[in-house]
Amino acid sequence: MSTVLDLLTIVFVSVGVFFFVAGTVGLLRFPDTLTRLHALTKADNLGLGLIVIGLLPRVDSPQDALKLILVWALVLVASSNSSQLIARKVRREES
Amino acid sequence: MTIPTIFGICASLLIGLGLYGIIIQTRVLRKLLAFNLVGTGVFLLFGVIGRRGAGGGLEGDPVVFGLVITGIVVAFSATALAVAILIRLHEETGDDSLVDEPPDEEGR
Amino acid sequence: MTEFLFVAAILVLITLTLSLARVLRGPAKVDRMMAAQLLGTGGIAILLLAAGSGLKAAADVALTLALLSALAAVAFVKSGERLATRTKNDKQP
Amino acid sequence: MFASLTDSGVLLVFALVLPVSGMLLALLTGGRHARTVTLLILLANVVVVGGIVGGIWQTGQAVNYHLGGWSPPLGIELRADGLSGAMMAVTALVSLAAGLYAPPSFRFPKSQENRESRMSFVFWYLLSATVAAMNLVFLAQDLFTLYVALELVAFAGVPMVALSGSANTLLAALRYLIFALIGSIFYLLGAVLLYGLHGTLDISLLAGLVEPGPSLWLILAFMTVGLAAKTALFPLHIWLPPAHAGAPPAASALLSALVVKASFFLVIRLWFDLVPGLPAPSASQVLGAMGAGAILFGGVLALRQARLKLLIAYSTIAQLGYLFLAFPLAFGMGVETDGALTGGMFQAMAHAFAKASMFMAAGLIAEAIGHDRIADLGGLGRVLPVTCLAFGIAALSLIGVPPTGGFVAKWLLLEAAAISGQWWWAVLLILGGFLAGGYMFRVIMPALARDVTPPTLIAPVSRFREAVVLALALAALALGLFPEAPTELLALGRPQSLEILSP
Amino acid sequence: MNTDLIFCMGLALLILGVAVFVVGSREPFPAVVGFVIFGLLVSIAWMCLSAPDVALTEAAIGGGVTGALLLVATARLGDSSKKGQKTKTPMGFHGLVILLCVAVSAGLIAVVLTFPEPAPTLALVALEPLESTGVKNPVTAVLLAYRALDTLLETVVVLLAMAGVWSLAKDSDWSKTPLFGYSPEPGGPLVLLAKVLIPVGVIFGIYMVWTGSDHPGGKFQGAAILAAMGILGLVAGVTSVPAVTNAKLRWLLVLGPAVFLVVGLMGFLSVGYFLAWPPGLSKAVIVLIEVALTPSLALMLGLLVAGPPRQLPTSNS
Repeated sequence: MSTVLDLLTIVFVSVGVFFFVAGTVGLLRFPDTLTRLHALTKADNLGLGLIVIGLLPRVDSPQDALKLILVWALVLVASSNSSQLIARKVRREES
Repeated sequence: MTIPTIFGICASLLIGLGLYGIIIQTRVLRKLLAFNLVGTGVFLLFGVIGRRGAGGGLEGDPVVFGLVITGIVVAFSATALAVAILIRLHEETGDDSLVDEPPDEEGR
Repeated sequence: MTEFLFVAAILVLITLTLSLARVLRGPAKVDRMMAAQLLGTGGIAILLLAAGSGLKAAADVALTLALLSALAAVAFVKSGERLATRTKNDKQP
Repeated sequence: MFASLTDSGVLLVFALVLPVSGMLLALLTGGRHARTVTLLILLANVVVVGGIVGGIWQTGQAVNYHLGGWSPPLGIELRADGLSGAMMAVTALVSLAAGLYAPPSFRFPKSQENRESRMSFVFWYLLSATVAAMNLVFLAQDLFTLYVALELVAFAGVPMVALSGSANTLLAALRYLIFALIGSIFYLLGAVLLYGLHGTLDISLLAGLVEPGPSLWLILAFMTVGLAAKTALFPLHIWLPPAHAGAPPAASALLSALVVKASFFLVIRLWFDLVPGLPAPSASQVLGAMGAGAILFGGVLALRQARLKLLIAYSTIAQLGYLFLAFPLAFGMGVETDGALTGGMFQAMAHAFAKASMFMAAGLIAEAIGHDRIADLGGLGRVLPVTCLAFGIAALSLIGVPPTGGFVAKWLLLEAAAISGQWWWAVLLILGGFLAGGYMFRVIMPALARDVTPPTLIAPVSRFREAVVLALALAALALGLFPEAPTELLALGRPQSLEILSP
Repeated sequence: MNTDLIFCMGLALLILGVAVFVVGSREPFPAVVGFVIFGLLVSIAWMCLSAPDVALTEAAIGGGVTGALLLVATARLGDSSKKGQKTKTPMGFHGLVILLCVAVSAGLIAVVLTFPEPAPTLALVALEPLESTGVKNPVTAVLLAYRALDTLLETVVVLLAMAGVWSLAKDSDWSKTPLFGYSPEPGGPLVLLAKVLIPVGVIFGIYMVWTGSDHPGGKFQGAAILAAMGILGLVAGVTSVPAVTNAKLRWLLVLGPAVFLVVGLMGFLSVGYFLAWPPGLSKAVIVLIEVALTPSLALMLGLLVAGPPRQLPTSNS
């Protein structure tokens, strides 16, 4: 049982880390601001989410699990909102 | 090499670097940033001392950690006060360096 | 297993170093801010990995960062900065 | 285990609790009440400090108190020896004088009943804060608590500098704040390293643990330089003149008389209590050289000022220089001479009274004739006799003319120079006296002149405020007329090593 | 070499790299962004040093609240300085400064490497009476029992700094309210964000205070989070601050320190010492002080950031 869960952790965390790498590469390589913004939101939302899922089997109380999910939810809300704010403002300034 | 040593060296370098920034930078905001680097360096150094003092089942010296928390709050208050003065000064003179204004001619 | 989580943390740390390059290079303010946001999420990820390896309090720190990184971004947007402006030193390389 | 409420150690607690509650009450009540509350608190503080000094005097020993019953190294100890007692007494009197002098400068808006104005609220609030901070500096025995105390002193002093809100004062306040912050963070760095070496922050415990060596010299250098920057010791003095000259007179008096003494007092604690006699004599010579630079530089610049308040501010730099002569005179030749410390403390006290009197007198002059240009003060003695008398007495003390407190201070320092055979400091002391005479007589001689038309008064001068100013000047005089009691007080409760050497 | 050691080394290097950038960057804005990142990395470093209480404080205050403060400050100060940049430091002076700073760092490293072994510590001394204080988090015991005076004075420091910020108002603005940043545009994603984040933040801040007596956390961390939520509300336009002359505001500010003082004075009656807690009731007293201090501290920290009271700007920026 524990080996299965460990394997789950390894797979999800690895893929999560991969998304972080991809997001960073996007941030570095993409040509303009709005595409970079796109890369960024993908990376942190997906990467962090996968890491959270990967870590869930390892927590020892439901409260701790709830906390992990809450962190993810907060990052999701905050980053999507602030990305939207940034994108709006950049568009308005560029036009 | 141990973890306290790594961060001890890191803190020492931060203090030197921050001191350089405080002296060299002409704009006050940059001086404040540099001051905060020195402050963080001092607190980290204290933390290293606290970590080295682990014992009795504690992972560090709680006295040190308590004092560092106090220090961080005090350093923040100082930064906020300085920023407030700086912004007010900027409103008055349009400048944000410590270069002298022409002195008051009239004595009050 | 703890070893694996540490390795993952090191990898995230490396991506943080790379995205730091975007903070350094800009060119626009918004690029720097976005890179900072990615760094924030990366830091949260590292703390969660630490929480997964048994350091329970790290989850609280991550939660604090998640709450406050939003504040920094909002303060930035609302502070009246012209986001798309490039900072001065980038115009004259 | 049970300390009764009549124990004089309890008074140490009240020396902190009173001014802090003064701050809270001023914030709560605001407006006119802030003034009433603060003045009552200042009066009560005089009584409490009197009780503490009485306690030290009667027992002949330091008074101490363990907060919460926790003893060091885990807890914090408050301790008042003779030095603390004397400085707290000076603080209590000067702050009360400032409080009595200030009200006409900080009027309330006439239209509304108890609505407060910015300047009045801030001044009264900061006055209580200054007293709380100074008392803490004199009482705390823990290096970290002292760090908090230093920050309190700075946060009370900086807004005082910027009270008028003009661009110049804002700049001066900002510069002062930055020096103060750097100073205290380097002081803290030293304290942190001491904890790393010895595992405690209590001064008396540390005194038994420190060992001479490169680590200790580095720590001492950090702490001393940090504190010197806050004391405006040459060459870290540039922030002081605009800051002290730009504040309202009552605030200038507090800044020059008290606030800069806080960090000086900690240097004394460091060199005389924490590492008595440990550093090489050459280290104390360096401190003395900086003091010498201050005396000469401050004196020469004071000679060249066109405005009275700036002249007084530059004179502060010079007078602070004397304080640091205590170090080479005490430790310079490898023998500890007790008179040097007493001389330094006398200088601190006499300067506090004289300088407070002088800044307030300058404030009265500026209010009465509308300016403070030194060139146009001719004949002032005839229109403002009491103010000019006070100014004159204070000036004599700063110059070091007998029988003033300033004279006793300089005499004790000269004596220490003679005993330890350091003639070069004696020469400097005399030279500094001539410089002070020069810049003070630039003001006094024209003011006494009979053949010029005196400036016209544009506003009447309050007799009561003149009396306050005169009382401060007389206090500086009294220190010189009755030097025995303060000398004895200063020696009480001191560490053993110094008591043995006293005659 | 262990992975945790490698991680710490990488983190230390990254911290130093960001610090070099903060000092060296030519423009203020990138330097401030660098500083926000610096705060984040340092709070991870505190976890490496096994100091979760400090990590929480650094995350809340060092990274978040200071970051917001400085970002808004750079925006208001603009990019260029009129006089600052013209003055060039002479080469000789520059060299001396570098020499000085290198000497400081080298001296410190030398002291760090020769720290005594075993390290002197108060950990054991602090642990012994921990039971009598009733709390399980030794850092809380330090802050509210052994060294309660420091904590009391620290709130006074914050209160004093806050009044210092207020004192910078123009005379005519004294009865106005502190404004942070610029007047917000109503509606939009920001209000939504504020409405989602603020309740979560408030609950988390309260949880932080509540858990602090036994686990990492406490009033400073909780108050900083609450203050941050207040600032967020201010920026989004969903909360507002009363005028600084408002009586209720003054009461709320004084409440925490006053309760601390009064309870401290009651120590005279119950145990015979100022700031001593009656045995058996220790934990209750500590919790009472923390609960009373939290709203006051949160308000003070928030007002420190919000700046002096000001007239609303009439023209839109």
